[in-house]
Amino acid sequence: MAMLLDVLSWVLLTLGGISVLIGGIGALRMPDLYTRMHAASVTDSMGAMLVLGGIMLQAGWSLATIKLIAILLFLLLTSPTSSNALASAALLAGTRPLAETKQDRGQAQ
Amino acid sequence: MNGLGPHLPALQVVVPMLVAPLVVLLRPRGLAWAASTAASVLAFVVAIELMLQVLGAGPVGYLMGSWPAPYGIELRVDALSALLLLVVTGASTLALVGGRESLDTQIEADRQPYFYAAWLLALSGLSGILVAADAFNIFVFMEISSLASYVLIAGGPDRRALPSVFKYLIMGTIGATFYLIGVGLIYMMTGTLNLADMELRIHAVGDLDPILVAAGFITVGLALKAAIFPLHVWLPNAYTYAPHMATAFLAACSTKVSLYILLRFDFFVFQGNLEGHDLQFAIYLMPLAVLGILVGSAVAMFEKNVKRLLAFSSVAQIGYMMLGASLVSVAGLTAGILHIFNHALAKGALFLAVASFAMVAAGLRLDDLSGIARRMPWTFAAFMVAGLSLIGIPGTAGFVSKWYLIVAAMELGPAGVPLVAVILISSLMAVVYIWRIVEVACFSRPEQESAPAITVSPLMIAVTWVAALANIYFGLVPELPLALASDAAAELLRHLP
Amino acid sequence: MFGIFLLTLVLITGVAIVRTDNLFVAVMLMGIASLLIAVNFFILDAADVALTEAAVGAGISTVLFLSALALTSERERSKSARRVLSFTVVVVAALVLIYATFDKPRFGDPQAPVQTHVAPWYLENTPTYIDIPNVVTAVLASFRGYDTLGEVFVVFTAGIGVLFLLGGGTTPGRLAQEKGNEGLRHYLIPRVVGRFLIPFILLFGLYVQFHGEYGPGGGFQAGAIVTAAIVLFALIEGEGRALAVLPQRWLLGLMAAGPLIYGAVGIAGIVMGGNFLDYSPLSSDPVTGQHLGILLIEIGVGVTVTGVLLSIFHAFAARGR
Amino acid sequence: MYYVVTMATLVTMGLALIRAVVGPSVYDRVLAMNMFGTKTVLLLSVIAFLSGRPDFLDLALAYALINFIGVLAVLEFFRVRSLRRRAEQTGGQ
Amino acid sequence: MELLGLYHYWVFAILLMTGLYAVIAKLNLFKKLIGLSLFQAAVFLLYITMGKVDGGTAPIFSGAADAVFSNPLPQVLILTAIVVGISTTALGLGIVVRIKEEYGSIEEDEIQEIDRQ
Repeated sequence: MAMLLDVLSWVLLTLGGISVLIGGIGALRMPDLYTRMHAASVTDSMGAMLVLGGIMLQAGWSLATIKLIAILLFLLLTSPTSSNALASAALLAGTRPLAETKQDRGQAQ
Repeated sequence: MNGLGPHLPALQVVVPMLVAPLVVLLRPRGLAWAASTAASVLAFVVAIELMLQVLGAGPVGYLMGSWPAPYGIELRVDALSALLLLVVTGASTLALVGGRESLDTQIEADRQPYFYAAWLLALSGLSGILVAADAFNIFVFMEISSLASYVLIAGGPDRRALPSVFKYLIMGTIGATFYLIGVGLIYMMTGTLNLADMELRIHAVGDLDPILVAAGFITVGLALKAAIFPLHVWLPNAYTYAPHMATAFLAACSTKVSLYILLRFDFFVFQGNLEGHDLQFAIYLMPLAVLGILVGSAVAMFEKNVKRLLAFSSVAQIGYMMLGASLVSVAGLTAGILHIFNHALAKGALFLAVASFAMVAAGLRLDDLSGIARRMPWTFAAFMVAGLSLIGIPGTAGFVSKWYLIVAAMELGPAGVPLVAVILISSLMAVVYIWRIVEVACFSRPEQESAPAITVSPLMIAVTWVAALANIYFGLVPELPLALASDAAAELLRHLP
Repeated sequence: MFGIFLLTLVLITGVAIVRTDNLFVAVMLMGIASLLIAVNFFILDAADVALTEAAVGAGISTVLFLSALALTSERERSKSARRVLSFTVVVVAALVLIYATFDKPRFGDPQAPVQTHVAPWYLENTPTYIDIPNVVTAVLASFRGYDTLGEVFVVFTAGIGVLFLLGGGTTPGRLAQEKGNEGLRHYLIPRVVGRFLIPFILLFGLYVQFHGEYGPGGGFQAGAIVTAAIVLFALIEGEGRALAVLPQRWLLGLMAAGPLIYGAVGIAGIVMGGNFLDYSPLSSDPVTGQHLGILLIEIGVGVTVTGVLLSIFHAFAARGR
Repeated sequence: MYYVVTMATLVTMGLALIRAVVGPSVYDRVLAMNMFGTKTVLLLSVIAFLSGRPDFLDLALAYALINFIGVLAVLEFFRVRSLRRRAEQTGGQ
Repeated sequence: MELLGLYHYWVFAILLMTGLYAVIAKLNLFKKLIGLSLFQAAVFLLYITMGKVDGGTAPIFSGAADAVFSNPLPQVLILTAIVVGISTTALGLGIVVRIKEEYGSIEEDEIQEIDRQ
C-alpha cells in the first residue's frame, strides 16, 4: 500500500514537473500575450494540482496536508482570477490578440 | 531620581522616544510643543545626571533586559558619550525652548505634531547611538535618527529642501549600509556584535582581509554620514533649506554623532588590534582634514546665503575635529573632542541667532540682513559673541580647543608647523566670513526702512544669549569639558604604549 | 546547487533592473528579485527572514513603489551621468569585496567564529530561559528586544515622515464620491474572489501573529499580511470604502499605540524591579513572564506595522486625486 | 524525485524571467511575474518537504497571497494610469 | 562546496555594486530608490549566508534530538534590517512624490536646471 502511494506520488510529481516545464516553454515561445497567458495559466493550475497532490500523498494525513490543500485552493482561486484581470486590463488598454489582427489585416487587403 | 539612578542610560533614550507617539496624538496647538520641550528638558537633566555619575565613578553600564553582555544588548556611557549626550540634549532643549515662534511661522499647524514627534525621535536616535555598546544597535538608532532628520529637513518651507533632503537620504542610506556591511564582515570573523567583546576577539583575526575591508567600509560609511570633506556634498543644501530651528539642532550635533561612532570604531575597536592601523588612519584622514578645513573656509568666504555660509564653515570645523583625531595622540584627540563640544556651542548659538534674523528680515541672503544689527541689537550681539568663538578669539570656547589643537600639532615637532599654519590661515578665513556678515549687518543701510512686522520674543533672545554666554563661560572655565575630553581621549587611546 | 541557480537568476534580474529605462518594468523585476532572494533565504535556513522578505520586500514594497509610480512619470528620461566614474568606483569596490572573500571562513563551516561564539548560547539557553521553539523569535523579542524596539520606532518614524510630507487628512466621504476612486469595483471576478478571500487572509495574519513563537512568523510578518488584506479590500472596493471601514484617525491611533505598548512593557520591567525590557519580573514565574512579554511586544509590533503601512498606502493613494 | 520537480520549477522560473526581461509589453511582464510567483509557491512547498520541515508550508501560503495582491495592485495601477492619461488628454484639448 | 560558498559572497558583492551603480549613475530619482533597495537586499544576502551551517536546519526546535541548527542571530539582524529598508524606501518615495508635485520632474538634472533659474 505504502509502495503504491509512493509510486503514485512520484508519477504525479513527475507529471507536475513536466507540465510546469511545458508551461514555462509555452510562455516563452507563444507568439502573443493571450496565447502566452493560455500556456501559463493552463499548466499553472495543472502543474500546481499535480505537484501539490504528489506532495500530499507523501505527507500522509497530517496538518501539512491541510495546509497543502489550503495552498492548492488558494492557487486554484487566484490564478484564473489574475489571468482574467490581466487579460481584461490588456484588452482595455488596446492590446489585440494576434489572430484577430491577422484577420483584420486580411480583410483590409 | 534615587530609584531610577541605575536605569538612567536606558531612560536617556526611552523618555524622548516614548513621548514621540504621544505627541502625534496631541491635537491642540501648542501642546505638542510643550510635551516635546518637557521631554527634551528631561533628557537634558538625565544627561547631566549621567555626566555626574561618569565623572564620579567612571563609565556607567546597563544591561537591556538583564541579559548578560555579549548575548543581550549592553549600554555603556563613558566620558566621550557623556560629553556628546550633553551636546545633543542641550542643543535640542535650547532650540525647542526658544524655537516655538520660528517653527510656527515655518510649519503649518496641522503638520506640527508630526514635526515635533520627528524631532523627539531624532533626539532619542542620537542619544541611542551615544549610549549603545553594540555595533548593530548603533545601526538601528542611526537609522532612527537619520529618518527623523530627513523629516525635519524636509519640513523646510522652500521647495529646494526636497531635492536636498533626497540627496541626504540617498547618501545617508549608502553610509549606513556601508557601515552595516563592515559590521557584518567583522561579525563574520569574530562572531560578536558587542563592541568591548569585539575589541578582545578582533585581535586574533586582525590581519585578515575581511577585517581590513570592514575597517575601510565602516570608515567610508561613517565619513559619509559625518560629512568629512570629499563626502560632504549633502550637507550645505540640507542645512540651508531645513527649518531654521532644525538647522540649529542638527548642525550642533548630528554629524558629530557620526564622528563619534567613527572615533569609537577606529580607536576603540581597530586601534592596537590591526597592524599599522594608526598610520593608515593618519595618512588617509589628515590630508582630508586639512583640505576640508581649507576648502570649507574658502567656500564660506564667498557664499552669499548666511545659512549656507555657516554650513560650509561646519565642513571646515569637522575638518578640525578630524585633524585632532588624525594626530593619534592623547593631546590631539583631546583637542578634537573638545572641539566637538565647543563647535556645537558656537554653531548652535549662531544658528539660533540666524533663526531670529529670519523672522524679521526678508530672507537670509547677505543683502537681506542689511542693518539687522540696529533692528535686533541683542540678538546680533549674541551672534557676534558666537562668531568670535567660531573664529577662536581668546576668552571664548573656540579659542580653547584651537589652542589645544595647536599644542597637539606642535608635539609632532617640525612636521606640525604646516598644520599650525593651516589652523591659523583658516582662522583668518573665519575672520573674513564672519566679518562679511558683521559688515552688512552693522554698516550698510537697508534699501527701504520697513518697521519689523514681527518682534522676536524675549524667550528666544534669552535662549540665544544662554548659548552665547556658554561660549564665554566655557572659554574662561574650560575645566568640565576638558576633563571629559581628556578622559575620553585617554580611554580611546589606551592601547597606545 | 539550487542556490547557485537562484543566485544567478538574481544577478540577471539585478542587471536587468539597472538596464531597463521603463520604471514600471524595473518595479516588476524588483518584485521578482525579492522573491528570488526570499527563496534563497529559505534554502539558507532562514524561514522567518524568507517570510518577511516575501511579505515586505516582494509584497508591500511593490505596492508602495507602484502607488508612488502612479503619481510620477513612468519613463526614465535622462540617461545616466558620471558613467565612467561610477563604473570605476563600483568595480573597484566589488573587487575589494571579492578579494576579501578568500580569507572568509568556509561557507557552512560549523567551526566558523559566527557559529561558535555567541549563537550557541542562544540555542542552548532559549529552552531554559524562554522556552519557546522558535529561537529567532526568542532572540528578536527578548535577548535583543531593544533592537526590535528601535526597529518599531524606525517604522513609526517612516510613518510620521510620510504623513508629514503627504498629509493624512483626507476625509473618506469625499474620497468615496470622487470619480476615479472606485478601485476595481467594476472588475467582477477579482472583486468576488477578493471579497471571499479577505476573511481568510485576516485569519492567516492572526495565525502568523500568534504562531510566531512556534514557527516562522511574528509581529512584522503578521502586520504586513493584515496590511495586505486591507490593501486588497481597498483595491477591489476603492480607497473611500476602505477608509470608511478603518479611518485615518484610527490608523494614527494604531501607529502610536504599537510603540506605546512596546514601551509600556519595557517600563513595566523597570517598575517590577528588573531592567528595561526585562520580561521575567512580569510574572511570578520568569519563564511565564517571558512568554507574556513576548506576546505583548509582538502585538505592539504587529499593530505598529499595520498602522504605519496602511497610513503610508492611503497617503500615497490619496495624493494626486 | 523531489529534485526533478525542483529542477523543472527552477528552469521554468528561468524561462519566466527571460519573458519578464524581454517583454515586449508591460502585460507580458506582469504575466511573467504572476507565473514566477506561482512557481515560487510550488518550489517552496517542494523544498519544505525536501528539507524535512513540512511545518514551513505557511511560507508558501503567504507567497501565494502576496502574489495575488501584487497582480491586483498592478491592475489598479493600470487603471489609475489610464484615468490620468484620459484626464491629461481632455485637459490638454 | 567551497566554490558554492564563494559564489554566494561574489553574488553579494556584484549585486551590491549593481545597486550602488544605479544609485550613483542614474539621474532618475525613482530609479535611484530602486537601486537603493537592491543595494540593501544584497547586504541581507551577506548576513544570511554567513549564518548557514552544513546540514543545518532553521533554528526552530521541532523535537528532533540531533538536529543541527543554523545561526539565529544574523536572521534576527536581517529581520530588523529589512524593516529598516522598507521604512527608508517609503520615506524616499514620499519625498519623490513631493518633488514631482513641486518641480514636475523626477530627473536630477532637470531639477537642478529648474533651481538654477
